[in-house]
Amino acid sequence: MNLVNRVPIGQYVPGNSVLHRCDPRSKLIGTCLFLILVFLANTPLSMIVAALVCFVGIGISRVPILYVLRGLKPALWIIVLTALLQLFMNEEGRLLFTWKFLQIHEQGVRDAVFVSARIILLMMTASLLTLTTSPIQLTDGLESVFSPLKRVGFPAHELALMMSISLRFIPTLMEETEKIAKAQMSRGASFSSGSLIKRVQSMLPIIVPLFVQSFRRAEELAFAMEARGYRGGVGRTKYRQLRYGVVDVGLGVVIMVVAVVIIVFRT
Amino acid sequence: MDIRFEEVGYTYGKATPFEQRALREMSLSIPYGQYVAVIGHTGSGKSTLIQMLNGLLAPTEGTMAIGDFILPVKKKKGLEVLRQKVGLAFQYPEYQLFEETVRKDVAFGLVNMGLPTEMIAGRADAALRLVGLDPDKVGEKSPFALSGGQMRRVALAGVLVMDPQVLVLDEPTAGLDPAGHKEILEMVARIHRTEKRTTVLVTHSMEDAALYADYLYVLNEGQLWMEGTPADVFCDPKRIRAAGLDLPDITQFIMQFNERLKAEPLSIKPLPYDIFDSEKLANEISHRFGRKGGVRR
Amino acid sequence: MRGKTRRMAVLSLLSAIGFLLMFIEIQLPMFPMFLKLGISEIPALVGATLFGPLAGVIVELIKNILHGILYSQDSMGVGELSNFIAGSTFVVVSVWFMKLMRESKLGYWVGTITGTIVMAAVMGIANYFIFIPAYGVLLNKSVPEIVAWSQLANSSITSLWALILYAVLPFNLIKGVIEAIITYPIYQRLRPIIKTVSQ
Amino acid sequence: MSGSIIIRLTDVSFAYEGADERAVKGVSFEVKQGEFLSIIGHNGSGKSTLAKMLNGLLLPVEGVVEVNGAVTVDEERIWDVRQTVGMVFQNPDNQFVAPTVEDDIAFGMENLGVPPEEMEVRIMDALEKVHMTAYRQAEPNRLSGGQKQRVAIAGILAIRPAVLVLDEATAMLDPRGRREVLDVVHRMNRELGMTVIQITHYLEETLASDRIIVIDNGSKVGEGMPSEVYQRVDWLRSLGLDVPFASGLQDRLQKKGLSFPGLEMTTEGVLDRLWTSALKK
Ligand SMILES: Nc1ncnc2c1ncn2[C@@H]1O[C@H](COP(=O)(O)OP(=O)(O)OP(=O)(O)O)[C@@H](O)[C@H]1O
Ligand SMILES: Nc1ncnc2c1ncn2[C@@H]1O[C@H](COP(=O)(O)OP(=O)(O)OP(=O)(O)O)[C@@H](O)[C@H]1O
Ligand SMILES: [Mg+2]
Ligand SMILES: [Mg+2]
Repeated sequence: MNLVNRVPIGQYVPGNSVLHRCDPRSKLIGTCLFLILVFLANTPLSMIVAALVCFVGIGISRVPILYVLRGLKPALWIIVLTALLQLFMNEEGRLLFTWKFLQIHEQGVRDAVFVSARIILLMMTASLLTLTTSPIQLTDGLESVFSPLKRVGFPAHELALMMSISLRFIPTLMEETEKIAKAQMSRGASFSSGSLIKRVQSMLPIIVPLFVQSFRRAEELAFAMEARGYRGGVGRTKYRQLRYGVVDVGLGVVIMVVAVVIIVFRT
Repeated sequence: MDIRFEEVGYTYGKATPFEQRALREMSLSIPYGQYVAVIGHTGSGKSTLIQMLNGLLAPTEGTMAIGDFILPVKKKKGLEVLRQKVGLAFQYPEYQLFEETVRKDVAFGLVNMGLPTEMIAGRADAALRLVGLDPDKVGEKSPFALSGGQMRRVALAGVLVMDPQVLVLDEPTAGLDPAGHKEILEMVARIHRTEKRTTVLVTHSMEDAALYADYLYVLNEGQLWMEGTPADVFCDPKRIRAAGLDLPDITQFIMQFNERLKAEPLSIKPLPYDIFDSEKLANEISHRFGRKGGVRR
Repeated sequence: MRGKTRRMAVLSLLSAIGFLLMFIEIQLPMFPMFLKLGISEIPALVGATLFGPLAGVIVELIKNILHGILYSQDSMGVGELSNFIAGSTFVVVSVWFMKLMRESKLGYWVGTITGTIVMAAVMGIANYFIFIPAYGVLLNKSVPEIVAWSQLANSSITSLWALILYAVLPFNLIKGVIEAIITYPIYQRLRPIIKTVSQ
Repeated sequence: MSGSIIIRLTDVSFAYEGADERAVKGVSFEVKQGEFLSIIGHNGSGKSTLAKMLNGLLLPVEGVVEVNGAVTVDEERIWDVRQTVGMVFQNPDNQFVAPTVEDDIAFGMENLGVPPEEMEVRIMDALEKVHMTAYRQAEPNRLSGGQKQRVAIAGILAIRPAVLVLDEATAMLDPRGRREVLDVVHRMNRELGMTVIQITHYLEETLASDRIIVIDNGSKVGEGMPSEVYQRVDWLRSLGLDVPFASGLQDRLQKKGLSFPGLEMTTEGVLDRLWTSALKK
């Protein structure tokens, strides 16, 4: 047991809000549709509608807004870069500001604001999905969404099971990595000096045992699975049943309304 | 290389929501050359404690001294030297083997020390012999081609090769059969005797702790709960049990023996509590019950 | 049957390793921020070596879906999608050549270099048809407008293909080659171990 | 029902691919319904290989393994065999398939096609039996080793097998975890009449079994009740094994000339003997 283990991976915040209780399939599909709509929204009005829906979503999810904002951090630079590009590269509209060769035009400001808002909105929506849906639910949802493709030979069950196994072993492997690293450090290994090649080579004492151990684990895991009667997806039932409920209908209606607004007001 | 802890504490994930205090207010001192055992239930802080011994973890409270090294340190520089002097073998050390040959793996620590190549080979072979392996037979094999018990030995050789002044072992016999178990512990005891180093053994086996160590540290919920010679520690069954531990079989036997003696007196002396070796115990008993010594009513 | 469960278990664990390795990517100084170098292709390479090219694709797929599921807002799937396309192409082509050349050292280099070239080409196509147009929609700009912007940075960029030729291709080529180099020692070391697993 | 033979091995051998020597050589024995059987042997003696043949995870290269009348090589019946013989392995981490306790317990039932409503009931039932009800939603990395092993046992109980095989299921646990697991297993054996086959290096754990089988280098070299097997102290030591404390002490006392007819398995028994002999004088 160690620290990495105690810090949950991913962003899921357990809860019991309406959004938490939504079927993962409708959340997956809903989020995708919503993202496409935000892409298509190109008037301020439709953007405001979309933003409103998103913020209401965050509100009823009861997820602390801080968590949502924190999710924006990794992409901050992309937002800034894009905004700057829009700001300085646009030469339409009134000239607002000049300094040396830099010029800011009215349309540039408008575009910068609009595009930044769009990116932020996209990210928040995507965040909201993972904040309110546990990875297991998402895997189940994905399996279910893609299971019609089983008929054409797409291994939806196998992929979902493998994803869930991977997910389950990530903390275990993190813990193991830390253990191996400590053991090698006890033998005088150091991991952070020299050129790129040197640095990668210094990771050998960790990576090789990690792979060796993983092969062992896989071997034992396969035995354990078959000992419990695993024989592929045929004839298998599922413990976690996905069921659409009233909430999902509500979600569908909301998305539909947003779609109508955005498409009608699209220029 | 005396070891001294003064009010040492360790908290994982300090200042995060996942804060976990694993050790608290621990003061102890291990004189050079002693064989000590650290016992305690799961999560009592044993692994945390031994990781501090070679600077893998720095105390978050208090200070500790290992020879001339004072921890926590400002710079990380001296830590490599400390790690050479304090050899640490984790649980299942064979899981860290990675080199192409046994020799190379054993020599890993020496290579990291920057020793000249000529010296390295000789010392690696010596370490292999020390753990009872024949370097000519296994030296050029892949470590992954060995049996579990041999891998364990190779991994231990990889720690011993640095010639540490303090040897720390976290459950070195986990998963071994009775013979392998005994061989490893006898080997450690032999190395302790001949090389005159400090040995720290972490174990869940009360029998091993009592049999091999001069001095015991009992941890409970991150605190130093008891310390003393095996006889001192194990003559207080209540306190030991309160720490979630039990007495060695042999001590339990002696206690029952002496209780029986009280209930159904025979004209013999009670058994002393400082016996942890079955052979010795058998001697004591046969003295009392044998034909010559004989029991008189 | 036994083989199939084992294969699934091995690929699951390889995907988990791949996922973890995605977090130790190295940012090259002086390069644009999205040129990150890593060794997260190794598990897929190992998987493909063990069970064939499709296995490599599966490892790439799972690793990226997991990343998408756990950290969806990082790039809203765009990063994962491009990592998946690039990684799979690289792994499939590399391993195909390695197998062809009987896993010799030369085979590794021929494989990974060809893999890099094919990967760069595929990424060029993907950028032409997917990523750059999508970026345009995101920015509310048409593709010619993006090309015009890029022209300011480099005057020879006069069309979308030129943009890809001057920006996307070199980018992926450098990334692929450097990754092939840093992956080499690790992959070589794992090879004998892979042999014992494949028995 | 109790007493009928549930597993029968006849001259069973196994060789791993590419290995020079057979890992299991001509082993025969029978297991009765409701029996508690222990298997001991040195590292690499072939215990795990043998165990994996009991439910057809490995198929013998020679000889026959019969479970409830079905031979394990019969592909038609292999799933019946696996449902009859449940198995818990050594490393608690490597048999935890799903991301939470309840999903993991459900895994075996999903494979058997148990309807979801029924699973619900069986999960609660199994969790109760192993005293883990409070951990239903827990993730494996928040459990101790002993708890993980109890979840593994619950996952087996949920598929309602007749036989439970434990391959060093306590090897990686601390004394407390070991006791937790053993308590559960013994209770299953006593109260549900479940047949238990246990492999272990902790000889004290075998004292309460009905029978012990000793394996050396792939062959069965001994068999009997604990009191019979642990009499042969020197022989066991020569096999890389040992004897539990009480037996070892009696052996030493005997060698020092104290007469000890028969063998006592507990310290109380030893004391009784000592006192009787003293009082007789
Ligand atoms: N990396 C870590 N992050 C957070 N908490 C930790 C970490 N490592 C250990 N702990 C906690 O610190 C306490 C002491 O753990 P430690 O590993 O030292 O116990 P231990 O006595 O070695 O147990 P075991 O007998 O199981 O090996 C435990 O409560 C444990 O959960
Ligand atoms: N997958 C394998 N491939 C080849 N040989 C193997 C394999 N697994 C085990 N063996 C060999 O078969 C023999 C018996 O191994 P097995 O694991 O059954 O022993 P064991 O009695 O369970 O040992 P332990 O007490 O260490 O668990 C050993 O010599 C071992 O090296
Ligand atoms: Mg520990
Ligand atoms: Mg075994």
